[in-house]
Amino acid sequence: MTHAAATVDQMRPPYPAERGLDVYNTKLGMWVFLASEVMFFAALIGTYVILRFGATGEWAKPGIVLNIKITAFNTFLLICSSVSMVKAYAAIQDGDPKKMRFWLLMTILGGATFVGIQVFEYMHLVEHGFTPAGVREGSELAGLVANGTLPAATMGLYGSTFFTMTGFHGFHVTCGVISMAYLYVTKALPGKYSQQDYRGIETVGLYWHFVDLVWIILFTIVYLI
Amino acid sequence: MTTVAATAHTAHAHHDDRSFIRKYIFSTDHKIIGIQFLFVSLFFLLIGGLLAMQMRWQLAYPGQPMPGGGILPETMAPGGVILPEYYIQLVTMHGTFMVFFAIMPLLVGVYANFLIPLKIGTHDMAFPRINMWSFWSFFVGGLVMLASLFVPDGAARAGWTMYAPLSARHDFSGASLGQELWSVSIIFVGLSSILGSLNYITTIINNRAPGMTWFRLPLSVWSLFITAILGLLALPVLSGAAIMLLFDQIIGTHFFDPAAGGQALLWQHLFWFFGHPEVYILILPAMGMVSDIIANGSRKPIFGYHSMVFAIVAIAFLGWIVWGHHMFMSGMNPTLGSSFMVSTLVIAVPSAVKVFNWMGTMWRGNIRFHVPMLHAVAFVAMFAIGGLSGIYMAATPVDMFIHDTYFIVAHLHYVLFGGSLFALFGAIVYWYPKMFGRMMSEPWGKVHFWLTFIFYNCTFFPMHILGMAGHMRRIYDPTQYTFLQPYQPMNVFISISAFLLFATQLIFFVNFWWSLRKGARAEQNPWHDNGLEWSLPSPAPHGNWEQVPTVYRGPYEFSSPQVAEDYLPQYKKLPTDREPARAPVAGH
Amino acid sequence: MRSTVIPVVCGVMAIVGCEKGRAGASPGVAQAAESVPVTAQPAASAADGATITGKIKFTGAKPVNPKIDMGDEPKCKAKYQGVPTDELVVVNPNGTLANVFVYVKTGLPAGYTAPAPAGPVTLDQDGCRYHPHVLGIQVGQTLAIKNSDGILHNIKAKAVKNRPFNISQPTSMTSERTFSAPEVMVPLECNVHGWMHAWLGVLPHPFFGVSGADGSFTLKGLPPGTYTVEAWHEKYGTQTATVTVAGTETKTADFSFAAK
Amino acid sequence: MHWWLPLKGSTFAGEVDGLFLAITIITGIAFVVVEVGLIWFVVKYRQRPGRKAFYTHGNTRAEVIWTTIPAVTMVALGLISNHYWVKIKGRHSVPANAYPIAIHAKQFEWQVTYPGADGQLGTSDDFTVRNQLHVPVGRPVVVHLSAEDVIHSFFVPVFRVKQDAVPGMQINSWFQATVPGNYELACAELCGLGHYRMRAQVFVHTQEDYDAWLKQAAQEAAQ
Repeated sequence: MTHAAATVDQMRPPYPAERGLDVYNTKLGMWVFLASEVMFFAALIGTYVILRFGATGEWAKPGIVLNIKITAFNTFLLICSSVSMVKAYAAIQDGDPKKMRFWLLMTILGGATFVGIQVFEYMHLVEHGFTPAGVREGSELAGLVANGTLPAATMGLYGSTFFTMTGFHGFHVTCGVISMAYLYVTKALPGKYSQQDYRGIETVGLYWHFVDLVWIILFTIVYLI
Repeated sequence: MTTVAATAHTAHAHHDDRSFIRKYIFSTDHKIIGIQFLFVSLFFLLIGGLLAMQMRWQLAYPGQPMPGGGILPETMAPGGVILPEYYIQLVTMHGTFMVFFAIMPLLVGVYANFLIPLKIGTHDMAFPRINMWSFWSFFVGGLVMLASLFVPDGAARAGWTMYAPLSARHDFSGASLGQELWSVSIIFVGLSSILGSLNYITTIINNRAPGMTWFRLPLSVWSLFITAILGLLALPVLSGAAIMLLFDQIIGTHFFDPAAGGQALLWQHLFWFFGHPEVYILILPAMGMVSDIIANGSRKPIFGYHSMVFAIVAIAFLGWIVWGHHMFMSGMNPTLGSSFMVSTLVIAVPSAVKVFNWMGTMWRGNIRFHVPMLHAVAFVAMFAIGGLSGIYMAATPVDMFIHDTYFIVAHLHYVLFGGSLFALFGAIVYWYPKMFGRMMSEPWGKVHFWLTFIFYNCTFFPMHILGMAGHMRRIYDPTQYTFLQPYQPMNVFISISAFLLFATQLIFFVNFWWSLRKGARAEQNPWHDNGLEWSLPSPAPHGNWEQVPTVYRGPYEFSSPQVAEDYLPQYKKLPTDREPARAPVAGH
Repeated sequence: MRSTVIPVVCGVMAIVGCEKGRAGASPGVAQAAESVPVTAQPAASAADGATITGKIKFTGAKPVNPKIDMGDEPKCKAKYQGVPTDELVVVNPNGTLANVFVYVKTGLPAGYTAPAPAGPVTLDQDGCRYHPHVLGIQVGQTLAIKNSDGILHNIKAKAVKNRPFNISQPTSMTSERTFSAPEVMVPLECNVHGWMHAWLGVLPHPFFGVSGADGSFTLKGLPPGTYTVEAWHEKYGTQTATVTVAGTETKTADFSFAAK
Repeated sequence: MHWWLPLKGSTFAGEVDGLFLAITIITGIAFVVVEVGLIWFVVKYRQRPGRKAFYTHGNTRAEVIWTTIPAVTMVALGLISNHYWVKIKGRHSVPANAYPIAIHAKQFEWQVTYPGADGQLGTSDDFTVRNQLHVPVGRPVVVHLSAEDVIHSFFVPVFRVKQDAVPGMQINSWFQATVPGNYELACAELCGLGHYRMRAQVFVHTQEDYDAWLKQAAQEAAQ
């Protein structure tokens, strides 16, 4: 855009509150985008619910298939990263860029670790024979299915829904980490955030809390119940 | 700040210094993006029409070699004779191209992009770069869909609704890569639509010109706003469903595969939960733009502006609870069927209100029949038919007979062609001067309109009769059924009308291209309209206004006693007008 | 519009290399494919090299094949005097079993390659049945699928090692396909006529045959060596025999299937 | 070639056609009002030099009227339709004495299983015939629909009956034929490349003819 005036985003403080709502465009835009994200996850989760409660025979036992402990720790980690995000936000509101950088970095690390652990978890699961297509022939889990510990009928559905839902959540976390890292390098380090203008932090923060919230729901319905 | 604004203004000066690529290819200017959408989706409109022509040939002359069909590969039409598997690909791709790559981008991609900033009075979209990505995501999706026609085993072939498990299992459909490319392409379209919608919504909420209150918005903007909300919330559901379908196809998940515990009806619920709001995405913007054109053509304020707005909102809300009326015969719980029937019949009411208000607008008007007005009036007439024929389907016992027959085909074409497409022809002619600075040929426009109107009705009205005979949709050769053989002459008649209808559209395309270079230079406000866009020179310059105009009144002040001439622009300050409460923000 | 589409079509066709079928397979070959025994191999090599021949005996009660109800396909029904039956088990008058696919399973020298014959193997759909019911083809050799009925047939090849396909023939026409990998057997079926089944054996060499009206088979032109020969029947499964041949001698390997 | 609906071949064909006619009358009136109104306005209020349009923003009473009338009509129509819907497709609509026939749809044929002499499905004397639906006249018949592979749709135009057959589900659909004769059964849901030929013949017999046919067919099936 040649005329900077047209896009508020490119303006430096003091940036004007928009006409319409007293919210700047990027924040409003993020809220709108999150509405659409809600519908996306609603579709995936709704599918899970319909398939699970429409299924004939008992549902797969998460406790046996998955490693709940690691994931519980992972959940804790993600919640912490949400807290550190809040701290970063608070820091820049008090006009402390140094503190903000630290907490933003913590958030990035937290998110990255979460994704790492999830990748590890996937490898582990596939190795033991739990795949999106169901239980792999001749694998460890196939034995459990054979001796009736696990229901043969619903393992396929569980694999399909589990990997799709957690996979897309992982994808969202990855996007969040990348965008935070981008902001950290291009905005935070050069000290472009100030008490007057911290829109980037606030906007990415909204996204991050949303992703966190989605995970808490997923963890409950996919791992615990 | 003022300095920023100042530099900005110098940048507005009408020669701008961007490279050709930034200016016309990877442009972030909402007008250029709108025009990009226009060219690409007009191309897909032609493709969709071409596919339809092949279907019509096969239906009129089953098993006879199609003229020029020889160029098609043996896997589609050996010796020009269309194969059944190619026919169902035609059915599928015609629907897909028309819905996702022609009508939807023409309405939303083109006119939401072009009109919103111009009509609400701002320099550009809230997120110009996201806007650019929205176009390119759509473009990639289109290319993928086009390519899928030519891969081994051919394109997707489960109908544009992609009912599982036929779409999910290659051994059932006989397609392979084409089926997967369909899902991929749809995911791109979904992304494009979501990016676009969040842009439109943010822009309309936040960036209206001073004085442009909600109830001073033109109905076109209102309908595009509601459409954007529908798109924002509906498309993610489709994307999710398409992703699951793709996983079923390539990594062996079992979402829609009953053989492994999945549910076949799940796809239908997901698809139609998206699909019914989609139906309104395909008609609401048309309604909005027609409202603008009818008020202009009648030289009268819109009759019942507020109820028009509430009708749009009502349709948008009800649109979420009627998806089941596509599934009355699907084995869904009949009690659900009852409730879906009632909600469906209720949604007819706001549509009726709109039709009557359009008539009320024309009543005691001073009607000018410029080409856009002709198309707008045709829209009302045809949409009325399409809406009324919808009532037959809504009544479940009747639907039990006409579901999946040509009655449905007739109905949906009366709404999508008679409705959306007529409105689009009108809109293209109407805003052409603001896009390209020239007028389209009036006489040829009228020739195109009348021929289209005649052949269109000859093509689609008889389909009601076929439907009443029980003629099924999507069948390759009706003569296989003795009870359909007597209707073959009607199929021939429909096909010939369809060929003429297609030929007529070439007039429009020639007119369109010819006028780009040779059309008469357009003045600033050729239709004597009130919208803010007409305060700009034609074509509208990059960045639109240097200082956005202030709005003093609603958009439909035609034949107002306050002034001598029969229109009173929103931006025209009369001595009696007071400045709006909130002053324009610096730099805007 | 066409003018812009055609290049696209051709271009993309060229890229993805969609197989283009040429109509009309030479009837001579068609005969060969149906007559017994089938030996898809050049005559030159037949002179030198050994031969394995044999008969497929059948013991036990002759099972009755299920009737086929062609009630709604008058065109096909007209081609039969009596009620047509399935070809699940075809026992010849001389007490031998037809439609048994016999082929060299193992024993060929490593890296043995045989060029695919030029002529196609024809699978004819006549009277809503496949002719032949069991057939063999070499990797890369053309399978000409012929529709002599003039009504809709679709051919669904449920291949695993090869690329599966499902194509239709609404009228009298011929489509062609080739197979890229050895696979015994590839089931072929028509979904318009649920009873129509055929079995296709795809091999990298010409040493295979199908027992016919006299229940015998012949594998010609074998290089010296010890071979595992397998006989396959769609209902009675497989049997194997080990045969050692040298020079141009002819050895016999008979198989015997018992009714189940 | 009829310009109206085909022969009424089942007990509820009359009701469906009646509703169809009722809707045609309602929509016909609306159609005339709208189209004639449009043409009238277009002619009467076409542009004339020196005339200015009547400046008004609307009329609340008029709008209330033309909102209420459609609303009332639609709700009424909904109630009437629902009455027949429940009667024809409702949960408990299948008559107790209905004669059972099982239809299994697969690409691309209808496998019709008859209950044999004992009139019970799932017994040893059941037998299956391909692409032929024989039913007795004047007796409710309940069809147990199932599908092998993809979604098909059981559609007999003269009976005005249509019901999708969905893999993984068993759906019951009933009708009572009223006119003996030979009709057609079509697949109404796109089910693949052979969809257009997924056709079966429907024979409506008198009870005695039906019994005779059943006996003979059972014998043929037995051998």
